[in-house]
This record gives sequence, C-alpha cells and structure tokens, in this order.
Amino acid sequence: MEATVSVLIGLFFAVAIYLLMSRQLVRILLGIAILGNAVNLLIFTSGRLLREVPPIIPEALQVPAETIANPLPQALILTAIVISFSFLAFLLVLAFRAYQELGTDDTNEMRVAEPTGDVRPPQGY
Amino acid sequence: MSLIGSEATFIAVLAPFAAAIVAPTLTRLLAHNAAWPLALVPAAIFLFFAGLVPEVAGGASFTPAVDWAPAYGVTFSFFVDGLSTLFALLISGIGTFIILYSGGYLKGHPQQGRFFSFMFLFMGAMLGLVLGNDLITLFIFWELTSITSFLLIGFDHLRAASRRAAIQALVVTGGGGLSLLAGFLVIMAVTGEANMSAVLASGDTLRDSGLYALVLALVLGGAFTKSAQFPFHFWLPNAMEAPTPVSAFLHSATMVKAGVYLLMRMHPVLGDTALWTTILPVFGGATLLVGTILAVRQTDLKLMLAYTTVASLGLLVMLTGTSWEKAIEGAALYLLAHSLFKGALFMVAGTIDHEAGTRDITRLGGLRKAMPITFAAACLAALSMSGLPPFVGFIAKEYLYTGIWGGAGANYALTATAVLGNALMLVIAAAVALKPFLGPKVETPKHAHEGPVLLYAGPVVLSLVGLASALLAHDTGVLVIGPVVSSILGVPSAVDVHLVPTHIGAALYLSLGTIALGVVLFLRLDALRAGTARLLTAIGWGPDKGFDQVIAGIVSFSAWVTRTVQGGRMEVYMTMTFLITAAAILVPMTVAGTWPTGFAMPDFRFYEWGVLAIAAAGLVAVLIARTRLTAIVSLGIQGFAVALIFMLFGAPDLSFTQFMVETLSVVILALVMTRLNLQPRDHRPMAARLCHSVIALAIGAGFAGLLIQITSAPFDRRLSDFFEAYSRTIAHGRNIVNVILVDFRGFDTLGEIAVVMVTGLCVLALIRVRPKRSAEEALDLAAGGDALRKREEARV
Amino acid sequence: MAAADTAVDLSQAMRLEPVLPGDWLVVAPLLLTILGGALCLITRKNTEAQPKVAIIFLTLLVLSCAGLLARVLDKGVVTMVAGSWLPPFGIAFTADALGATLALTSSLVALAVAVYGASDVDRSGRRYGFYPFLLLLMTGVCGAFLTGDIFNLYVWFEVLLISSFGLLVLGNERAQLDGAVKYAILNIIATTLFLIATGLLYGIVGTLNMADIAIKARGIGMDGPLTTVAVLYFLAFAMKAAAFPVNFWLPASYHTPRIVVSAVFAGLLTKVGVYALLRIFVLLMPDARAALADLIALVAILTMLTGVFGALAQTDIRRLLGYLVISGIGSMLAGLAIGTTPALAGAIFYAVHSILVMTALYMAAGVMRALGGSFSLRELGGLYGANPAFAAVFLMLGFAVAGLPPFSGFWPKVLLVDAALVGGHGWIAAAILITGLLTTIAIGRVWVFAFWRGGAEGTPDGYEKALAVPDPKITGAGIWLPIGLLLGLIVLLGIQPEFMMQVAGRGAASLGEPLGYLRSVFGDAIQ
Amino acid sequence: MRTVIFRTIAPYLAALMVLFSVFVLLRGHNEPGGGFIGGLIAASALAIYGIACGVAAVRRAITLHPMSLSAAGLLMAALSGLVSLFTGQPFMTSQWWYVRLFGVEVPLSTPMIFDIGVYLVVVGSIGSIALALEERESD
Repeated sequence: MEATVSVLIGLFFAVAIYLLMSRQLVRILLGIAILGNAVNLLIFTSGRLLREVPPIIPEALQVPAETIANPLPQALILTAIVISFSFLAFLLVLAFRAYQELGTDDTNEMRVAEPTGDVRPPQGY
Repeated sequence: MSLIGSEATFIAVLAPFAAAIVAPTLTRLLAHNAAWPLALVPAAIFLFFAGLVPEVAGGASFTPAVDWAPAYGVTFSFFVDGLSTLFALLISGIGTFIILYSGGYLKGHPQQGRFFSFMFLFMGAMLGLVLGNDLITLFIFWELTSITSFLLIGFDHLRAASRRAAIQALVVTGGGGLSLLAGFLVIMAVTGEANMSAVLASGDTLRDSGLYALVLALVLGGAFTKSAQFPFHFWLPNAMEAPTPVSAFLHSATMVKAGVYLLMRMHPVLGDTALWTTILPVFGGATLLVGTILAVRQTDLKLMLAYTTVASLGLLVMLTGTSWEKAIEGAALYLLAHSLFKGALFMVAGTIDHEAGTRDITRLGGLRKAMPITFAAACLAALSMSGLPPFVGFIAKEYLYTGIWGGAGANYALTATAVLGNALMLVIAAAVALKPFLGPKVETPKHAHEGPVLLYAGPVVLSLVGLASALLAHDTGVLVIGPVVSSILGVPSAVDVHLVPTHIGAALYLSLGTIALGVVLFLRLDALRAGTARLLTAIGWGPDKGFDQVIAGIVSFSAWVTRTVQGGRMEVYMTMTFLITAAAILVPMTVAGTWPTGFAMPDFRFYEWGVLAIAAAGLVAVLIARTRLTAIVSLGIQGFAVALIFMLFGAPDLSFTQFMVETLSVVILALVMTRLNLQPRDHRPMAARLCHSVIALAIGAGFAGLLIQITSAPFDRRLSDFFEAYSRTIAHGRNIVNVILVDFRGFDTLGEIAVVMVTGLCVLALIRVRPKRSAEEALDLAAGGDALRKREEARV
Repeated sequence: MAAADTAVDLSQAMRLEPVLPGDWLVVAPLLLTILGGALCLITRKNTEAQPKVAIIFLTLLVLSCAGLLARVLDKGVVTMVAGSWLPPFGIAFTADALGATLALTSSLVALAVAVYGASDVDRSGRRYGFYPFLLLLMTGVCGAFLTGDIFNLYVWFEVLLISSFGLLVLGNERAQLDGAVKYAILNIIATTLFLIATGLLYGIVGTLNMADIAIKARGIGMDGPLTTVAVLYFLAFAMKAAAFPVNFWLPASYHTPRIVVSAVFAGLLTKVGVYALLRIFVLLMPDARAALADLIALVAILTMLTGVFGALAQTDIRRLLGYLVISGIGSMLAGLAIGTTPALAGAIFYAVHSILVMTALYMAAGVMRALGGSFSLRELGGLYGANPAFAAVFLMLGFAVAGLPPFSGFWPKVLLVDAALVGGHGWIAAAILITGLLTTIAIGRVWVFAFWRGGAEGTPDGYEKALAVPDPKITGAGIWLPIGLLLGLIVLLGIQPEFMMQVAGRGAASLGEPLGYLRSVFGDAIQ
Repeated sequence: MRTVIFRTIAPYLAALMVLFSVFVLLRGHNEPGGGFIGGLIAASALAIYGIACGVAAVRRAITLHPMSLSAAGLLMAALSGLVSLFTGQPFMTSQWWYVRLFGVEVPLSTPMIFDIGVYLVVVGSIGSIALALEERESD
C-alpha cells in the first residue's frame, strides 16, 4: 500500500521540481504549491498508512479499542500545511509585487539585485 | 606582578601601549614638544633592561608569566635572556631617539599625535615580539608589528604610492605571519610545549621529527617575509613611503630584524642541519647581492639605505645560516652595529630631506657648512657601516670574515659574496655620508640649515654609541655579545671581543680587500649606477611588479569565479540546487544499496485507484496548462485529490484542513494571478526541458524509492501508542490529533501560529508600503509598464 | 467526561517533580520574544513607542539568555518538557552550553540592531513591522538554539524564515523584491528538504526527540536509508548556512534590504544553519559525520575560498560583506569536518565571533554610506579624514574578520588551524590560513579605497575631497552605542578569550560526549 | 460578483460561517475540528463578506484591525502556557477547571484557551491577507 502511494509521491515531487526549474514565477509558484503537498504526503506515508480508522477515541472508551491511523504524522502535517500555506500566500503576493515593480515575471529578466556584468571590481590602490 | 625584577617586564612591554593612548592628548597640549615627555617612556624601558644586563650576562634568564587563556594553555609570558635583552635595548634605546626625532620631523603636522600613537603601538608590539615566550603571545605581537607598520607606512595616506606600499607590506608580512602561525602550531604539536624557553630546551626533538622540513619551511616563510629576504625583499624599499622616523625605526633598526631574531632564537632547535645550512646561506647571500646591487642603482638617499638594509639582513641570515660559532659571533656584532649606524643614517637622510627639501643625491651637495653636526654624525655612522676602525662595524666585519673563512672549512662562495656585498655597502655609505655634504654647494628646494636638537640628537648619539661600543670592545663582548651568542648557540659561550685584531690573518686581508674594492667602486659610482640601471632595464621585471600582477590577478580571478558561480540567473540557481539534491539522494542510495528490490501489487479498491488517478491527472494537467485558469483549476484538482487521500487513510482533520487550504489557495491565486501572465508554452528550449525532466524524475524516483525502503521496515509506534493511551485519560480529549496539536506538541503549534501571524504582517508590508522612487527608476518602470501593456494587447 | 476518576499512573506519562523557577529560563527567550512581538504588533501604529517596547523586551531577552548560560555553566544541561509530558513524547527544550551561548550572542546582536534601528528605520518601516519582525526572528533563532525536538526545530526555522522575509521586503524597493524572490524560493526549498528529511527520519526511528534520536541512531549505525537522510540534512542545512555550492540566495539578497536588516541577517541567519549542522551531525548522528567528513571538508574549503573570492570581486561593500559571511561559514564547517572537541570548540567560538563581527561590519557599512554617500568602492573615499574615530572602528572590525590579533577572530582561527594540524588535515589548515590572507587583502582594499584614498575613484593623488556634512542622525548615540557594544565585545573576546574558550569547550564537549545531554532529558537512568 | 442577491445574502452567510467556525473550534478537542479549521472558515467568511460588501464594511464590522486580532491570539496562546508557572509545573502544562454554568458542568482548560488563540491568529492573519488583496482589486 505504502509503495504505490510512494510512487505517486515520487510523481508529485517530479512535477513540482520540474515546475520549480522554470523561469516563470507563476510556474515556480505552482511548483511550490505541489511541493508542499508532496512533502505532506511523504510525512503521512512515512508514518505508515492505515485505512479509514481516524484517530478519534469513541465516546464510550478511554483508549481506542482497535488499531487506529497514526495520529502523530497527522498533527505534524497539520502544522506543515498551515506553514506551507502561509508561505505560499506570501510568495504569491511577493510575486505579484515583484511583477508590479520589476515589470516582468521571468526570473532571468529580474536583474536588479544582481545586474548583468556587474562583477568589475576596482583595481589599483 | 611586582614593580621590580623580571616581573616588571610586563610593565615595560605594556608601557608603550599606555603611551600610545595618552600621546594624542599630550600632543594637543604640547604640540611637537610632547616628544620630550613621551621619550621618557622608552628611555625608562631602556634603563630597566640595562639594569638586567649584568644578570643576563651572568647567564641568567627569566620567564615571567601570567595565565591568559588556560583553557587553551596560553600564557602571557616573556623570556628574558641575552638575545631578547639586546633586542629590547635596541628597540627602547633607538626608540627613545626616534620619538624625539619624530617630534622634530613632524613638527606642525596636524596628525602628529596619531603618529606618536602608532609609533608607540609599534614599539610595544616589537618589545612583545622579542620578549614573547609563549608562542601564541609571540605570534600575536608578531602580527601586531605587521598591523602597526601597515598604518605607519600608509601614514601619508593621500598618496597612492603610500597606500600601495602599505598594502604590500601587510600582505607580504601578514602572509608570512600565517605561515609562522602554522609553524608554531606544528612545533607545539611536535614538542608538546607552548613556551619558547621550553621548546629551546627540547634538544633534538624537532630536528629528529619527521615534520622538521615542514616546520622549517613554515618558520622560514615567516622570517624571510618579515626580514625582506629575496624574493620577498621588495616590500621594504617601498615602505620608504613612510615618514622617515618610521623608516629609521621599523625598516632598519627593529621590525625587519624580527625575522633575523626568530632565526637566531630558534637556531638551537632548528639550526645546524643540512637543510638549514643550505637554505639560509643561499637566500641570505642572494639577498645580500641583490640588495647591494639595487642600492647602487638608486639616487634617493632613503632608497639607497633601504636596499642596503635588505643587503644587511641578507648578510645576517647568511651568517646565522652557517651555524658556525665564529660566524654567529660576527652576526651578533653586525646586528648591533647595523642597528646603530642604519638608524643614524636614516635619521640623517631624513634631516637632509627635511631641511633641504630633497633627498635625491644628484641634487644635493656642499651641505657640510650648513649642517655641520649632521655631517659629523653621518660620517661616524658611515664609517661604521663601511667597516672601518675604530667602529663596531669594523669589529663585526673582522669576526664575520673570521667566521666564514675560518669556520668549518673555508667557503669561497660565501666569502666572495660577503666581500662583494660589503664593498658595495661601503660605496653606499660613502655616497650617503659624503655626496650631500662635500663638493660645491648645490641649490636645493629649501634653504638648508642645521635642524633642531630633536633632529640631530638621534644620529649623534647612535653614531657615538657605535664608536663607544668599539672602543669598549671588551665590555661590549662580555655584557652584550657573549650572552647573545650563548642564546643563539644554545650553549653558554664567552666571546672575547677586541678592537685591534689579535693576529694578522685572513680576516684582516679580506677586510682590507673589501675596503680597497669599495674605494675603487666608489670612484666609479656613476658608471656602476648606469650599468646596473641598464641591467635592470634589460631584465624588466621584478617581484615588485610581480606583486601588482599577483594582486590584480587574484582580483580578476575572483571576479571570474564569482561571475561563474553567482551569475544572477535564478534558473541556474534552481537547476544547480536540484542537481545537487538529486545527487544527495541517489549517490548515498546507490552506495548503500538501498534501492527497493521488489514491488508488490497492492490490494487497492477501485475508488482508491480512482483518487490516485485524479491526483496524477491533476499533476499532469498543471504541467501542461496553457492558461491561468486551467493551471489554477488543475492545481485545485490535485490538491483536492490529496485531501481525498487523507480522508481515505483515516485523517479527517487533515482532509478537512486540506480542503480549506486548497480552496483559499485557489482563491488567493485567482486574486493575485489575474495580473500575472502564464505563458502559453513552456518557454524552455528542448535541451533544458530534457535536462530538467531528468533531474526532476531522478529526484522523484529517489524519494519514492527511499520511502518504499523506509516503509517496508517495521515501525516503532511508541510515540503514537503513548498519545493514544493518554489522550483521553490525562489530556481529556478524544480527538487525538487535536490533543497533540494543543497539548502534547503544543509548542509546535505556538511556533506555527507565530508563522501565520508574521505572514499576515509580511503581506501587509508588501502591499501597503510604497517605495520612494527616484526619477530615473520611475522612468524605467514606466517604460517597462508600457512594454508590458503592449505585450498584453498583442496577446489579446 | 471527568477523566480524573479513571486510575491512571501519571508518573508514567508526565514529569511530576516541581519545576524550579530557574528552569523557566529555557523557555523564557521564546516567551519574551513572542509576547514582545505580539505587543509591538498590537501597538504598531504608535511608531514612537515601538522601539522602546522592543528594546525593553530584547534587554530582558539578553538578561534571560545570560541567566540561562550561567545556569547551564553552573548545573550542566537544563531541560524543560513542555506540558510536563515525559520525553520523548512531549517537546523538550534542552539548553546546553552551545545553545545557550549562541542564544546569548544572538540576543545581544538583536538588542544592538534594535537600538540601531531606532535611529535608522523610518516610520513606515516601523508601522509595517520592523520590530515585530525582529522580535519574532529572535523567537525563531532562540527556539532553534534551545529546542530539543527535531520537528520543533523545523517550526522555529520557519518562524525565523518568515520573519526574515518580512524584514527583507520592508520598504519594497525594486532590488529588495528581486532579492526577496530568490531568497524566499531557495530558502523554502531548503526548509522543505529539512522537513522531508525529518519525515523520513521519523519513518525510520519513530521518534522526534533529539536525545532519543541520538540514542537510536547510535543503535542503528550508518546503515541503509539513514545515510541518505543524513545527506539530505546536510544539504538542507548547508543551504541554510549558505555553504558552497548552495549559497546562491545569500549574495542575491543580503545587499538589498536596509542596512540594519542586512546586519541582523549577516549575524544570525546562517549561523542557525551551522548550529543545526553541529547539533545533527555531532550529537544526533556522529556516524554520519564520520562518514561524510571528507565531503564536509571539501565543502568547507570551497566555501571559504569562493566566499573570499566573492568578497575580492565586489564593488559594493554590502555584497563584499555578504561574501565574507559565506567565507566564515566555511571556517565553521571546517570545525565540523575535523570533528574533534577542540575543532568543534573552535567552530563554536568562530560562530560567536562571526555573529558579532558581521553585524557590526554591516552597521559600519551603514555609517560609511552616511558619511561617504555610497556603498560603492568606486565612489567612496576620504572617510579616514572625515571621521578618524570611525575609521579606527572599521579597521578593528576588519582585522577581526580577517582573524588578526588581538581581536575575536584570532582565537577561533588558531583553535581551528591547530585542530586541523593535529588531526592531520593539512589542507583544511592551509585553506583557513590562505582565506585569512585573502580576507586581509579584501579588507585592506576597502580600507585603501574608502578610507585612505582622498575621494572617489579618479581623485588626484595627494588631494582630499571635502565630504558633505553627514546627516546628524548618524552621528547620534543611537548609532554609536550598538556599534560600540559589539566592538567592545569583539575586542574583549580578543584580549580575554578565556571565558569564551571555556564555554565553547563545554559546548563542544556536550555535543561530542552527550551523556550529560541525554541525562538531562531522560534522567540519570541513562547508561 | 456584487450582484444584489449576493450582497444581500453575504452578511447572513458570513455570520453563519462565523458561527459554524466557533462550533468547529469548540468541538475540536473531541471531534474533527479545532482552531485551524475554525479559523480558516471564519477567515473565508470575512473574505466572502469583503467581496460582497466591500472591504470597508468588513473592517467596520470587526472594529479591530485583523492583525491586532492575530497578535492578540498569539498573546493569548502564549499566556495560556504561562499559567502553569504558578502551579510549579513546566510550560504549557494543561490546567483544567470545571465551571458550573446554568447547571451544566463546562470544562475550561488552558488547551482550550490555546486553541482559541490559534483560531484568532488564523482569522486575523488570513483575513488580513484576504482583505488586503481585495482592497488592491478594488483600486
């Protein structure tokens, strides 16, 4: 079971990383979004998969009666989801502002911080 | 720390630093007359060390020490013996007159106070260097001399030549210092000792060690650069850009001798090996010849003296390198003589420059009437330099010839080198002492007259000491030279010094020959100068030029490296990062052989396959999306598919959150992306796409394989078992995930909400703050905006 | 509902012994910065009060970190388990000499930056969060240094990262946004790698507590997938630490924000990556360190050299300093590559030195700009004449960063070179020394161009251009106080290194011989 | 988007969503739900309200600046962990009080306060982002 999901996770990673290597900010952002999902699924699978038994203790019991899905990865992923969502929101706005100010969404044309041919150190004394 | 005895060494070494602090204030109050009270500091230090002379001459040595960094075994400690006492006496004694001289020389200079400060800092550093016992302490003072000399050489900082000379000195001596540091650390590792005195007592440990050659190379790296040995000699003449007091003090009498000091100091444990007696005489001899020949070429008084300083240092290294007792006696005597006459002559040169306005020897002449005292001092010093009796320079020459000629077998090459070098030094001495003063009066830029007492006190006293130490040769030998030689050889040895040669032998003939050769060459000085000039022009390249080329080369190379690794293109950064990531996953997996071997077909239900298929389809759709809308919708599809996967595998909370987050993401994406355009086609050329696909697939396959491998192993559910057991019983919550979030691992959540809060503020800061734009930028942006609009229109 | 009636042995789940008030010092840095940050945010429209609130909280932070360090030196490693849950189940905050020292140094730097910022940051900068960002950055930094849980470490990394985003874009200049895009995306990739590695590590060992991982990883040895996970950690933290060849984000962004932000970045951000490397590779997975030692050494040497080459190639001082930050990271990695206790002590000492000196140098660059009107070495000149006292300050900082005595950079360099030579790593020793020389050249060039030269490029020899009278703001105590504080520490560490050497030695020992660390977490029953 | 129907319904829809979010928040300890999800739902409510009736209306409705709300939430969460300082227990050790309200025993606890803090942070920040973006849309 884990193996098949692992292959899907591999696909998530491959797609995310292919998008990230693009020059266009939009594609990079899509890549970041997918990367976040890929990682969450990876953590989820890493804590082993179990079908349909949510980690909730029934009203009548003090401890769960049967084997339940591993709750810890779920908690970790919840934390990670919110964090990656925050970052995505920030990046989206950043990309938008960069586009406004720099007039491009092609990272190769974003050369304000590192202008082309700027490495000309002064010589002499 | 007591005020008397060897403990007071601490005070003696630290006193100049204190003087450095008060010097600017004092100078503000007293102007150039501050030199008088300030000179009391080195004078007192001189008297203190002079007081130690009788004991030291009796064979005593002191090692006062206090803990400094005991965690690393570093002590702040000094080693007072014959060798260090002589150096301390020279530094403080000559220093006294240099301080006075500085008072006169920089009279009225707006930064005279700062100058005094630098000089005192240097003096303290130099004292610490020659007295340092702990190797780290010694090294620190060694580097301090480099730093302070950097500041002093560049004192006249508005001139490019000064700045260049300062950098050059810092790089050459600083680089050598690093070599020395490594050498010291290896010595400490080999001998297990941190103190010079203990290292010196370690006998043959270093010589027998397999690391001897390394240690020697590293120590010589430090000594040769500091003492300006060929091919590192070039920085010293350039350092003449500094004001003359600096040249007189640092670059003749003291700092440049630090390297010689180190060689002499370490001779008992490093010397007298085949390597030592080969390398040192060769480099020393070469330096002697190069120095004198280059000196002849010069017409500037200071430069002539500077090159002979290089030559003298070469001579000292050569003598130390023979490891012959007599030669070392000669070296000790020459060391004393050189410090005295060279200090005096530099001050004379400075006085001439100061009073006449030039130090070009071809534009000087007939100053004897105008500057009689200076002339007299110059003559006395020059006679010592020429090696004529009755001066200490003469005695030194006698001993060194005896040493070389009569050491462990006559060495013709060394003797010839020494004779030629000394003859040329006589030429320079004569030129410096006679040319400006004798002959017809030449018009000089300033109307020359005798300088004030501050200026001539130094030359007069130093040259007289040169005379006196020769006349009192026996005492000099017992009190000064004997202890020094004992230190260098590492065994107590008494040196019987006398002015009049005890027998007519090779040394005397060589002396006479030197003088004769020197006189002949002096008479043909102009021809000689023209000849060397032609020779050097023919060669056309020297280490000095090489230095510029090296620095320029380093800078250009750096620029090339930086352009290559940091080209400014995000695409390259990302590709490199992921290439490395791929390697980081695949290489260890391959090496450790952890690729999964088998793959069992899982027993998925059809709807589970369906969800997986939707996720995959969503991913592919994002990849090939040509419009914003398709991309956003596809992104949503894969996101919801992930939520469904969470739901299928028992994570309702996650699923719920994923749905919400994905919805909000899509909404924000839609709000933001309406202005960002998605190019309909992947812009990448085929080759890049192929390369990127390979990298992406490699990483994907790597993570998949790794995950399969990890999940196929048994799992330790200890943590989750604990949470299940206590979620309700202690933490009163049935939703275990939520209990983990707010209780078991609440700290994570605290950090996480901090992230969320800051994100909100970040977005505000991004949207609300409008940059102040310069007119130029605004114009540029307006143009960019136009271009953008045109592109949009064209697409529509 | 009332579960208390079911008999549960609390001692099986919770640590029940009462907590000494002094133990709260472990979490105090976080609480102070979070509370301070939240208060600053609530009062953000009162731009006059903000600096005061922030400075008060940061002063408290410095005091609490100092108290923590004193306690650690006195009593050994201090642990507090959040929620009373027994480790490894809850989150343990564990302060050893390494974490406490770095937290103290960082908080001192943050305080200096807050004071500097009071004069330097405009109203809009304050209103849109300079102080909340700074305080929460410190939450992230202190949390990272003090936590004993690897997932929690990830969370603090993210707090630190998002706060740094805020600081980086504050002002929204074009270069800032450009730099921020590269900084943000590359750093997000780095933390994502960290998260991936942590997820996989959890899949292997089933635990997240660092002390627990340390025990388990020693049991497993460097076998199978754990090796890959270790390499992933190395990559992730090397990226955070800006080690070659994954340092692209640093030169692309550090010169773009306002100078006080660059100053805090240069001091703190990369060191957190170095700290994590030390923590993971010496305490948690020593076998991985041994297995990767040659790789780490290579990375260290290349980082030192490319860093200093980058510095030599720059015209803009801020970018030059950025490359010096990178070069310093190489020295710390060298300590990790050698791996002996003295080498690690050298790396820790170097980290403290680097935090202080890089921040101070960026602040000094701000003053250079104020005095000379530019950051460019082509346009600067005459600063020596304009302000000799400041010139002296800069020179001391420059010598410190080049590792010349008697300043703070000298001792760690000696420790590292010594450890390298003793350990038989001649190449590392040579690289450190050559880097020192090249750094000296780079600093010498700045000094020559900006200070000694009479004016901008092309100024005739011997001529000094009169500089415009600087903005009175930069001559105020608000600028000199923080620079003076940092310079004082730098000189003090150079002249009296004993305390720092002891502390660094303790820190290194607690990494290499983790018994004290483990006992602090799990009690005396361990081994 | 701003059709009359939407504008009429939106306030009610938003109010309903906020109510639902509080329900989700409070039941989170025992059933799926909790501060995050609740916060996200409430933030969506603000966003919808903002789209329908304009950002200014939302700002008036919540009186506080959303970022202040967020900061207050963080403050609350951090302070809830501090309670255990007074009982001699480590940071964030949960404290439970059972209060009788109208004859019903209501459990109050520090984890609950913490969760409410989480809720406020998420509402405030995500709401603030959404509102800020909507404002840009309208100008």
